Amino acid sequence: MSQATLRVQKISGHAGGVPGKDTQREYTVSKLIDTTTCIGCKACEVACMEWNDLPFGQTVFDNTYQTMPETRWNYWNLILFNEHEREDGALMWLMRKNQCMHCADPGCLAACPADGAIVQYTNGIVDFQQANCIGCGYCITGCPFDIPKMNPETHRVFKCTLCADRVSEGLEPACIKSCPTGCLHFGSKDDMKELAEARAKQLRDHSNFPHAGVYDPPGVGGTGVIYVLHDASNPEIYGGLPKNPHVPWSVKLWKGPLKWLGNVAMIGGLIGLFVHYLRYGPKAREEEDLASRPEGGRT
Amino acid sequence: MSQAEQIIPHGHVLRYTLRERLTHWVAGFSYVYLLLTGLAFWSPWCFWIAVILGGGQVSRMLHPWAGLIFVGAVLYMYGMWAGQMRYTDIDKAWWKAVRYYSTNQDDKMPPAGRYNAGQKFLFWGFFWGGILLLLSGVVLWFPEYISWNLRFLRYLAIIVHPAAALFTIGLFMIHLYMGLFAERGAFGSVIRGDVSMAFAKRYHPGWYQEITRQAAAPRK
Amino acid sequence: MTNGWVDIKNTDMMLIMGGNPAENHPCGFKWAVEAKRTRNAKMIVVDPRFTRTASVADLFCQLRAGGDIAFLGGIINYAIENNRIAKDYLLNYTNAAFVVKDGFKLPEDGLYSGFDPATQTYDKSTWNYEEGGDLSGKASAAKADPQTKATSGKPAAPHLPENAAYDLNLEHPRCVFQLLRKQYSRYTPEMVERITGVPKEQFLKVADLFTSIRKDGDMQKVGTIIYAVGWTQHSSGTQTIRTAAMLQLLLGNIGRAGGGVNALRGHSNIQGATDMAGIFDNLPGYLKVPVPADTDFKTYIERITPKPSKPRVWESFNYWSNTPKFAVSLLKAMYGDAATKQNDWAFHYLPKVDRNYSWTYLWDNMYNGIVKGIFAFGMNGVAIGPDSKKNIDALKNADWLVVGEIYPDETSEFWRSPGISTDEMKKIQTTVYRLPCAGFAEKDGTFTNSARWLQWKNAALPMPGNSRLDQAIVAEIFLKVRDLYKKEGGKFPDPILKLTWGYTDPSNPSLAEVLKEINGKTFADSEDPATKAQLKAGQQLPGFSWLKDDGSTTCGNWIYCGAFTEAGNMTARRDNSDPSGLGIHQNWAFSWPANRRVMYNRASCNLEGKPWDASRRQVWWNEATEKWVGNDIPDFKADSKPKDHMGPFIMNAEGVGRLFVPLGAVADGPFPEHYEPTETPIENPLHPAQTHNPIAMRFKTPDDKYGTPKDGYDIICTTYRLTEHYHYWTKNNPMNVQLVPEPFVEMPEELAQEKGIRGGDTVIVSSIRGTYKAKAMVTKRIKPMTIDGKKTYQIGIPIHWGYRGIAEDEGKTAKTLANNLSPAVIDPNAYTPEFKGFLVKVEKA
Amino acid sequence: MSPTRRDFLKLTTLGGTAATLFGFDLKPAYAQLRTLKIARANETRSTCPYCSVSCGVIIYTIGDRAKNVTPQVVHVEGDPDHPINRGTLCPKGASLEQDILNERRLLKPQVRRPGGTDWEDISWGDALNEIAEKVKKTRDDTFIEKDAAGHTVNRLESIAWTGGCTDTNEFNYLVVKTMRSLGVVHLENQARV
Repeated sequence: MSQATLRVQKISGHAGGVPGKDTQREYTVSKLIDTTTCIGCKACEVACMEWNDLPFGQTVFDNTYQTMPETRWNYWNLILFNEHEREDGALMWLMRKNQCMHCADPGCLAACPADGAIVQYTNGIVDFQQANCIGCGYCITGCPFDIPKMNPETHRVFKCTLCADRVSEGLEPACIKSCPTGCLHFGSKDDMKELAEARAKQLRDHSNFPHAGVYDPPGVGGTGVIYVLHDASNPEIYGGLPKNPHVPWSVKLWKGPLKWLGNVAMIGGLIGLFVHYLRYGPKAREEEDLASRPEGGRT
Repeated sequence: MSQAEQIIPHGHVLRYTLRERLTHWVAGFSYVYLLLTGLAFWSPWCFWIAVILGGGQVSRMLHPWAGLIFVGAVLYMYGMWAGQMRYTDIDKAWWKAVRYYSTNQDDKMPPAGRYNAGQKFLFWGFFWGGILLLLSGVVLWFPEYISWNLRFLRYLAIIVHPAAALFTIGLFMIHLYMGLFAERGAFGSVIRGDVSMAFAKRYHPGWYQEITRQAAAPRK
Repeated sequence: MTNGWVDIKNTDMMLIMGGNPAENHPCGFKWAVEAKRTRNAKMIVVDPRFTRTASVADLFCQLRAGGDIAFLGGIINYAIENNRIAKDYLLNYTNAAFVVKDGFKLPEDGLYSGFDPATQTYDKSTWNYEEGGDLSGKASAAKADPQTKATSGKPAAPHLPENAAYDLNLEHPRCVFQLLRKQYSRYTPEMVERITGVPKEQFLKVADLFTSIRKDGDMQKVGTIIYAVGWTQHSSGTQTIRTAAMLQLLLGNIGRAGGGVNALRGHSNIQGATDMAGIFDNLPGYLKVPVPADTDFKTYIERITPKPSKPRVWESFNYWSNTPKFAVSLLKAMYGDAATKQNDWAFHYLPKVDRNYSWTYLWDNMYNGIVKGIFAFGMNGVAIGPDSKKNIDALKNADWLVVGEIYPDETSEFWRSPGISTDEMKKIQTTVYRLPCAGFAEKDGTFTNSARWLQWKNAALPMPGNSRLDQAIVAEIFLKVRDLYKKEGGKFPDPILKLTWGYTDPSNPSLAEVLKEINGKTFADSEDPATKAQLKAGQQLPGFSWLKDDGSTTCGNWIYCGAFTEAGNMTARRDNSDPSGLGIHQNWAFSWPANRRVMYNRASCNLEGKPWDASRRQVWWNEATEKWVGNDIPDFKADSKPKDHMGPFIMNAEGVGRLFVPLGAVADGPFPEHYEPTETPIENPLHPAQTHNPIAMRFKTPDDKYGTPKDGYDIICTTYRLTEHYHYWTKNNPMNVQLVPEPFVEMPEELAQEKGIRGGDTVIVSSIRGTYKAKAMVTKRIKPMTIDGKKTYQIGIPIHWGYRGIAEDEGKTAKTLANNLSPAVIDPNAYTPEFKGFLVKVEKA
Repeated sequence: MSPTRRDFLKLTTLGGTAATLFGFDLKPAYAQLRTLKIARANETRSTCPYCSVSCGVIIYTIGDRAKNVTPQVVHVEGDPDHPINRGTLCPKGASLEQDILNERRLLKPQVRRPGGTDWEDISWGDALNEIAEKVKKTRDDTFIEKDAAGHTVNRLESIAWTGGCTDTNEFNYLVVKTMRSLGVVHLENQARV
């Protein structure tokens, strides 16, 4: 069966370096989400569902236009609706498309213990390989954006793939294509960054948004999904977009110092015990020796 | 099963009842499984262990259940032994003299009872380690049910679990070393249940005295 | 739309009011966003709710539902008083300079001249232009003796004067401009605030921003007005839209790229349905339907063919003068050889109409037993309303109902709608046939979009199960009826027997063949005198300029002529190139009329024929070839020299845009006047004695009741659609149901607090006609308003649920219809029901 | 495709891991992706049936139109060539696949008889014959040839046609032709409301 493939630059739970890393020139792709032109129509939600053939789930009315409280294992793309009153009393209805941010330094990948369950392609897309997923859910903990979600039936974790299957064939992701107002864009990270900065400048110069800016948080090495925000100084108002997201300290501690400490301790312990045995040997050679052995004598 | 039901070879004394031995091995085997699968999750360099043990998915699925068995066994041990594991003045002295113990100068050690201070430490280490592993393990078992607002629990768990595990691994290594290599006869004691009088006298003089006193007393 | 979807990107200023395009036309709305992004265009949104559209607007203003004319009238007043008007445009391209007949009275008391309280109708004879010539500079003379002509009495048969009087100084007290100024001088910011609830300062912000494009008379910038049924669905809907058109004429925005008055139609082909006269009062191509007094074809044609009415020094193309050609060609298309000059082209085969048979009357007449059988093809009349209960009661009185549908709908199951017991069911004598039809993907044919583009679509796959193509069903029924008439005879069988039906497969006509028939062909060799182009007998017509009134051409709908020519199916063209960059896309599909993309585009140029804005060149006068040329097809007489002063609004007898509509072409007044909705919390602040539109149409069955604040109905309610759903259709689509699973009612936080309602609580909304049960959405996006000093709440109800659908069948909704609430009352011009701004009360369930 | 590529399923075997344990692998790593599901599907250009923007849509169906294949829709996406929507769709247009492929579709003619409490199945032939007879009878019973003033009116007030919003122009034209010939004056459409 023919299958599409993409080259990989980061692999979760993998012993040793990434094969073939840095042996080819690559460019990084990125989504740009201009929240200032998002109308919350949910076309992207549907396009995602349709392209990925995700099964339908139950929803209930919850005093909001938002489809559901948060993304689900079978709902990767969710627009968050927030009514926000500005300081001057003007009402804003903020809509933010929430999905995997495709971090350059993905917390999920860092936390994942399963070999090849999470990969980052050379184009920057962070993808889950469910065949390799062991269902431990460490990625859920590793993600600063609350994105990976577990399928309780199969115990596999799912999230936005940035339509890697489309991108690998030269198409844009499904959500990007569907977006009616063009608040979604897709291209190389550099181009998206440029477009985003220009739009933010336009908002600062021509609209009443002096704090408009681009969200591309350095805490996770920048993201493969960048936002233009009316007020970049306060991303929390967009449904809790973290101001300075980073891989959780405990994941860093665990994957960093603790790992080294633990490895050193374990290997050191083993060596120590071995040396101890060489030096001191057993407390008694045979059980029978016990009684007759000279007290305190070395063997 | 009472002591009387077991046939003890001459010159030997019953150290662990069958119940105790069984509990030990339930804990032991489950711990080994936990250790191996845990190591597989700990480092990519050990992930092959999981592959041998049936694959990452199976390992991830069984690890928490093995954990429950282990903690269950530890709690059962608590029920059996907690009373004997109380810290005494002798233990204090024992720790002071631990360097003699580690250099095989057991005669310079204060007379340990059924359990010396090191063993008590092992017991309490596994007990508290087990509790920590259980608590953090439950969080890690069901991370998807820990809400975003309580995510600090996950962050805590992800560091507590390996830290506690490392601590118990340290204990485990010493335990294994002592039982298999350092103290000849110790391994047999958790298999057959008995130790030689000499073993008892040498490593647990307090206990030795206690049981010989008991033996001297007239039977009812 | 006068313009098109893509054309919105050319604008500098948008007033979006009475519509929520972000919600209901997201993919068209992209071009509004594009204008913001690429031109820094400003977007003003005026709506009863803070909508999805408002979320990306530069300025939002919450308006009371039904206050639109007052608001727009206020802007007209502001524009005039601040001289933010397009002076040259106004003078030359509108009837601002025309002098109105003496005796015409503005509605200071709520009534125009000529009102007869007994019949509740207007005698419109004074709503006309003065006969005469140039009165420029003679204003003082006219002022000196204003009464002289007032006594001249009622003219016998009112018609437009051939030689209209005018004053190019716009100073004559009865010139349209001065009357307009006087009419809207009453719409002060204070009055606007009283009526609409919009605080004066906020109103002034909107007025200032929108009219800022004509600051200092600059003509370069363009503004557009975008609306939808938020304007239409009022008892004064047509007049609201007229107010917008007048404002755009004042500002010189019509005919220009990025300008216009843009109606966003709500459905895929209701523009086409209107063009094709799926409505009682038209024949295809907006030909007026014959009346009984049209005793022969000649009388009919004389009645419906306008004669030019203009200042003698100006020209008027008066394109409707070609009406006879359109009418004869239509009758030839329908009846072929049976339509001859001798039998008046079979004119009497057509039914004659002398009363209102529109939608709401249709249900009223069924209720009263006049309509006995009804076809409903893809039309869910019970859910659509207004007053769903009345429609259900009406269907109980019908003998038979034939429903063609793809899903189980409310109309076909009216006999088991909630509340009808088995015993009652057994008493309902209506026979209902429910026929499974084809979905859009299984049919070909054309849809006409809001921008007047006819686009051919292809069938992608076969129909499921035992369903059939709609056209095959209608054809079969017709052929069977025809056979019965052939066999048995019957009442007036001629039109049935003689109807042309020459399709290759008569019982399943190919839609391509039908489109060819609509386009029309010629029976005789002919030549176009201007271009010398030749056409042979039997060939498809290239356009409506080839139509003849001698019976030598056929054409099923003259405005669609050119859609399927000898060159093939023009509606299937797929060349999306756009060399001008203005979004014209001349070679994509086919746009009526004559493939023009922006209507009245002659008005995009100044008197000399040069574009007002050199960067947006649509059409222009080519001095060398002495022709109008351009990127778009000139909507004008191609060789009319600018100095001849032919008016750009070629479909009007005047040739110019109508600020003042003469002779009751609009039934309730030559200028729009604010009247309160049928159900209103206040008396009309302009004239409390005349609160309502004096000629708005109400009904009288026991089901027709109208509520007042005295009865406890004091909350203003509007109904609308959500972007996630489509009418009563997507409640069958699991994807859309997942997006918005349950019906809800949007209400202000303050109202919810007052009633002890929390978000998610079930509430019952009731009007005097019925109730609606749904969950409360408590929001900041609707604020309480002060209307004429009274604190007033507005709520909103999305319409998408009924008693058949996924959620309904799973028992997750209360199975009530939003249109249980809406009143049967209609606008006197378009006969559209008032779905917006009726009165209700709200209780916690 | 690169002949040296390897995929991750192999990597997770012990051998694979061992290979990377004892020597770094310079063959680039590839991960498998889902095959593009529309790669070989049939494309049909159509127009969205919902609002009046008239977005171009592409309906993807399986099969290559060979005789033995019944096409089934697998995906619907915006038509990028369409000048208005340029490939975009709204949440309704984007979910058209569920509209085409919907288990709630009506699949057979049904009739509800006077006094009936449920639907009964009916054949197409019977249904259309009965409807034609009812049309003729209703028309013959109530057709008005002249009004009170003696003017020819030739109208039929007792039969109404209500047309939907998604009826094509050609269908509407056939409706106008047939209904006006019957004399129908209650001819209305979603366009009114």
